[in-house]
Amino acid sequence: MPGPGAGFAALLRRDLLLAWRRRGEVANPLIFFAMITALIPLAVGPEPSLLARLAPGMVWIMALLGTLLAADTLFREDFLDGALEFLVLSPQPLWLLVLARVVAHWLVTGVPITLLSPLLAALLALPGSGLPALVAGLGLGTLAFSLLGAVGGALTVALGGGNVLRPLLVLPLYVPVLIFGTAAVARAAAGGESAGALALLGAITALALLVSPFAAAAALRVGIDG
Amino acid sequence: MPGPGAGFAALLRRDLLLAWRRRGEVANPLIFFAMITALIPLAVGPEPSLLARLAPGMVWIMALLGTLLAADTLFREDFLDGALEFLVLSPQPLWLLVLARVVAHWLVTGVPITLLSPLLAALLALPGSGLPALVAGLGLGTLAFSLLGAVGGALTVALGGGNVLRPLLVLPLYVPVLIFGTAAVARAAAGGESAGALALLGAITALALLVSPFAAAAALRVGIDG
Amino acid sequence: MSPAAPLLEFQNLCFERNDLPLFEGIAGGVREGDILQISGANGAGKTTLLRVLTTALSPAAGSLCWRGRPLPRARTRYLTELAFLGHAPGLKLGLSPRENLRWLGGLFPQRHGAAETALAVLGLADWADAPCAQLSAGMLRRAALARLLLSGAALWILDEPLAAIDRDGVALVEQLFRAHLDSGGAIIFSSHQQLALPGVKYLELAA
Amino acid sequence: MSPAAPLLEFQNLCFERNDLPLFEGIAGGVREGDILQISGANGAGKTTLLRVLTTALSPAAGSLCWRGRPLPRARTRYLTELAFLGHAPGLKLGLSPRENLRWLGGLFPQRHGAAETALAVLGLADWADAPCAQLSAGMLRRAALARLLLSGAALWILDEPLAAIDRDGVALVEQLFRAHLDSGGAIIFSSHQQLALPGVKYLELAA
Amino acid sequence: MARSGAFWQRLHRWASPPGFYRLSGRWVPWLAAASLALLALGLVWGLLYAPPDARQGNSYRIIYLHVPASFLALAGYYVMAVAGAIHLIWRVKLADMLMSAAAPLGAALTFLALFSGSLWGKPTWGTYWVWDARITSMLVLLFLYLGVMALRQAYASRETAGRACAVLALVGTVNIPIIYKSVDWWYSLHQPATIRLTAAPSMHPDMFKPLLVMIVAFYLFYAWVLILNTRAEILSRERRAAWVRELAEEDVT
Ligand code: HEM
Ligand SMILES: Nc1ncnc2c1ncn2[C@@H]1O[C@H](COP(=O)(O)OP(=O)(O)OP(=O)(O)O)[C@@H](O)[C@H]1O
Ligand SMILES: Nc1ncnc2c1ncn2[C@@H]1O[C@H](COP(=O)(O)OP(=O)(O)OP(=O)(O)O)[C@@H](O)[C@H]1O
Ligand SMILES: [Mg+2]
Ligand SMILES: [Mg+2]
Repeated sequence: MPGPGAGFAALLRRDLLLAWRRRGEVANPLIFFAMITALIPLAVGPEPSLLARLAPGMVWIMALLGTLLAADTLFREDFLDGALEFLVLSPQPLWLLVLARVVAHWLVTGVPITLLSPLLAALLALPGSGLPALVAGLGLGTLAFSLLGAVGGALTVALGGGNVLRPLLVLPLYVPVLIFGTAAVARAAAGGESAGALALLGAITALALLVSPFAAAAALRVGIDG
Repeated sequence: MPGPGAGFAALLRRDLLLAWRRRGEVANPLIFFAMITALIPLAVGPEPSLLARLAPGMVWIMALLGTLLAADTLFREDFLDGALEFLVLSPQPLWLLVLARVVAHWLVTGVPITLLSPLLAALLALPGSGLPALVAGLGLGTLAFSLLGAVGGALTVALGGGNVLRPLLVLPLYVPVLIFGTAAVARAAAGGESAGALALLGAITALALLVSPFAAAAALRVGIDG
Repeated sequence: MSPAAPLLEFQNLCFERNDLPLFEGIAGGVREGDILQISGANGAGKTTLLRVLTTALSPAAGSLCWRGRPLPRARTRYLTELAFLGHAPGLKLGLSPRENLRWLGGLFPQRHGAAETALAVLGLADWADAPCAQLSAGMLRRAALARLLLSGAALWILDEPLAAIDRDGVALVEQLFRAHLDSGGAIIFSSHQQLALPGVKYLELAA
Repeated sequence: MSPAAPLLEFQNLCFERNDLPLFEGIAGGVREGDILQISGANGAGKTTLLRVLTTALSPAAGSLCWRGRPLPRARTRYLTELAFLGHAPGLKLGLSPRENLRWLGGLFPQRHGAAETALAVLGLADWADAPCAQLSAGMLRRAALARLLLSGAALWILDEPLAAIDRDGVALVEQLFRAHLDSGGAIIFSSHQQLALPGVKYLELAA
Repeated sequence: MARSGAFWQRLHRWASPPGFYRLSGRWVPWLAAASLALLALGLVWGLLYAPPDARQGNSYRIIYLHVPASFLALAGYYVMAVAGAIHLIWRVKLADMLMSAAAPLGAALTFLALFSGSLWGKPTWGTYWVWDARITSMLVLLFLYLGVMALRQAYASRETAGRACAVLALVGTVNIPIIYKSVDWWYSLHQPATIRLTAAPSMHPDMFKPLLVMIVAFYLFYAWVLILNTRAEILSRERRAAWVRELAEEDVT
């Protein structure tokens, strides 16, 4: 029987392949973020000094929205086409399979925006000194977003959408990520020290990594009953 | 046979009922919208004068992102469960049915965002004189977003995911709405005259109302084949 | 609209995928009281042909006539007299069967106030107000079939109407078919099963 | 693991929805070479029972044993020897049949390198690399069945394996079943059709 | 009546892929020669003989690429959209082939305009990028092109892809003038202190004449490459048709 690594690898491969098929080009997500960035000056005006102050927050918010709303459907499709049943009935540990889904999701949404963020920040006139903190923070933060989003997605599959309180359970977890993430960039851009904020961000991500796969797996076992 | 009004009403009713059953998912973007706006001062600093300058643009960008990402499901679900085939094969004019879907989408996403916007703008220290222009502009603008989003949704309905392709098709079309919308608020907040910008915004929305249902209907007839 | 003209008539139909014909030269038709079964192996093109007949897909060549009038022009008239049921039932899972029949009633001509009886005939009386997500596969299919009873359509085009239906259900469907044919309707359907109905004509698609 | 113990044995199974029992006191089992058909009307609970047997759902009462060991504990062992196929085929429509078999092979024990032959046996040799979205309903079902050939599972649990399958396909499935039973496997399945196989046992669920 | 019948017949033959392929085969050498000659003339004239600019020195010479590319980027979109409309309404396959050939070409020209412009920006503005009205609207145009290309690529069936792209291109056409107008309006509203694109006063004739030559050369070049692209598209789509096989055999022997 295949080892647990095999299940993880197979699922990761599958999701990346699907993402590749669907987007046609890997370039599409990049164009998407570039385009939204281009809309920001149209909305707030083209002055570089103003854009620079806004840049960290905007890039972070875009990253958050991009990951979050995609995460709502993280398990929905697998549920509808029956593939979720295979995940739950696999002899492999379910949390590991959930982790594979999350990592794939992060590679497809979080990583491209992290890699692209220096360019976007430059278009928004963010001072160069803020870039390392932006990239490091987004790398960690988008992973945390994907992990937390998986819990939300699993709950959606499980409990249906009728409960308005449910998003309120998951959303507050995003807030600390956003706060520390933007704080790190803003400080670094102002020439200050960002290591503290990044360390806290890392701690949150580590915690999410520990808790989310198990929480999501438990929700999924409940959820396949519909 | 039921008149065209009957088809419009039946579809609108159906979508509102479905949204009500899933109110948790519908509320999700809205709660987000509010939470993120509350976080903006954290990201850019609490100076009221700066916030007031950013407020119109920020609220508009949030509204844009909220509607855009929700538009993903505009025709997708109907496609997967076979209901889209019923719409296309109805003797009722397809553009009218498309319009019903769009209006339902707007009532569920655009209208709540519009109603919530004064609160958010107040949080961002927007002068009270800008509020009427903000509400009026968002009301018109989110309708235009939904209309244009429908064209993108119809073109990508059979393509699976479509998460990234659709915004690419639609965002360029959003540009004029964004420009006139933010301009109206910025002028009104500065004590100026916003009627001109709002009139242009209204004209664009009217044009979208004229063109989009037909374009989306044509796209659906094409797109239903995959 | 001569009374002698068949309801639906199609000639020389050809459908292409990526410039390769899936089927060619298909001809046939139904008159009032006629029932036509499309048969063929998996992947032969039954679903595709039925969708061409409903006008959801356009053929690469060939012609369709409804009551003697060529189809792209008589389309609205045709659609008011057509009831179609595809592989996917087209019901919203978040709504109950009754609610689903209601919104479909806004889109298609439907007799009034009969939803109750239609659902009861199909054995769903107790489930009329449960969300469709809670129905079993066969019950969902039955709910989709209930629409046929409500519609006054002259022509039914059905893609595998018997899928997931139990044995009593098959007998019930046969009875519904017979009633529809007796009242002057016509049926075109695809199925891998044989119906116990007299006078079924066949159109065999080669794979 | 006594050699005499049946593969799967279940006793006194009861499943409740909203505190109302859907079925009660269900008992049965399969030994090597056994085939058990669950029958019953639409909504009788066949799908639910099969999902209880796979451990996807937990029964309100009753016990399950795999090779003589009680099930919640022997679950991992059981799942490595089980191949399940539900109403929905569980294949990703964006991937080809071959790619689908590949990712499933990472999750379940699978014989190596046989994907090619398995797809060919089910008549999908030409479609091994086309996206599943382009397959017809029956071809998709056949692709899902191909997984059974690849798995070395002792027990197959199948929910309506014949849905959408054409007549040649039914004969093919019967042949596959026979080969599996002959090699010491067991099968539990639900269907509204009758299989031409000797020694099928029945478990009838009352509606 | 008879004459117009003959006209339609001719048009029909013309608009059929093999007809167009044969006919355009005769134009290609002429177009190639004319556009290459004019390009060479304009470049040598503009880069070597035109006088340097009083304020910008030699850096202004990038205008000889930048301005023609900008012109054709916009014109190219309309070529694409009109082809799309013809395909959608009359179902002329050739129009779809033309459309799918026009999209990457237009996107490339738009990119060239953006790229040359931002290269020019460095010596004149001191930065590669500012949020200027014209630049922004050019960027939006690039996104419109990329959208059409991505949509075509996303569909498995060519037939469907062609009609979907035509719908998108047409919606884009309605929007382009609005986008341009609104972006101009946005720019005049915010009035930032950056340099205006049109700051250069009317040009000296010695600078202007080579520019005119370059513009004409770019139009010819565009037509040439568009026809080449279309011919390649025709061959790839009709590769199974008898006339293409005959053509291939002729080539082999
Ligand atoms: C990325 C940057 C740039 C873009 C996207 C861009 C775009 C354009 C476009 C679209 C046109 C054609 C205008 C029309 O058809 O009316 C144009 C013309 C022109 N551009 Fe640029 N441009 C850029 C940078 C620059 C720079 C840095 C300069 C020099 C300071 C410049 C100078 C000109 C001039 C002189 C013309 C022709 C004059 C006219 O017709 O108005 N451009 N540009
Ligand atoms: N969207 C599509 N793109 C490309 N090919 C398709 C598409 N849909 C169907 N096909 C192909 O067209 C052929 C006919 O499919 P169709 O669904 O009409 O078959 P069918 O006779 O209904 O089969 P079944 O009995 O399995 O339902 C198949 O070979 C299938 O692979
Ligand atoms: N998620 C659910 N929530 C509530 N009730 C459900 C749910 N799923 C199924 N049921 C109910 O349980 C009963 C049994 O359903 P099940 O799907 O097991 O039937 P089945 O025997 O497989 O029927 P079919 O022959 O139609 O496939 C049905 O009455 C159905 O309405
Ligand atoms: Mg079929
Ligand atoms: Mg069932």
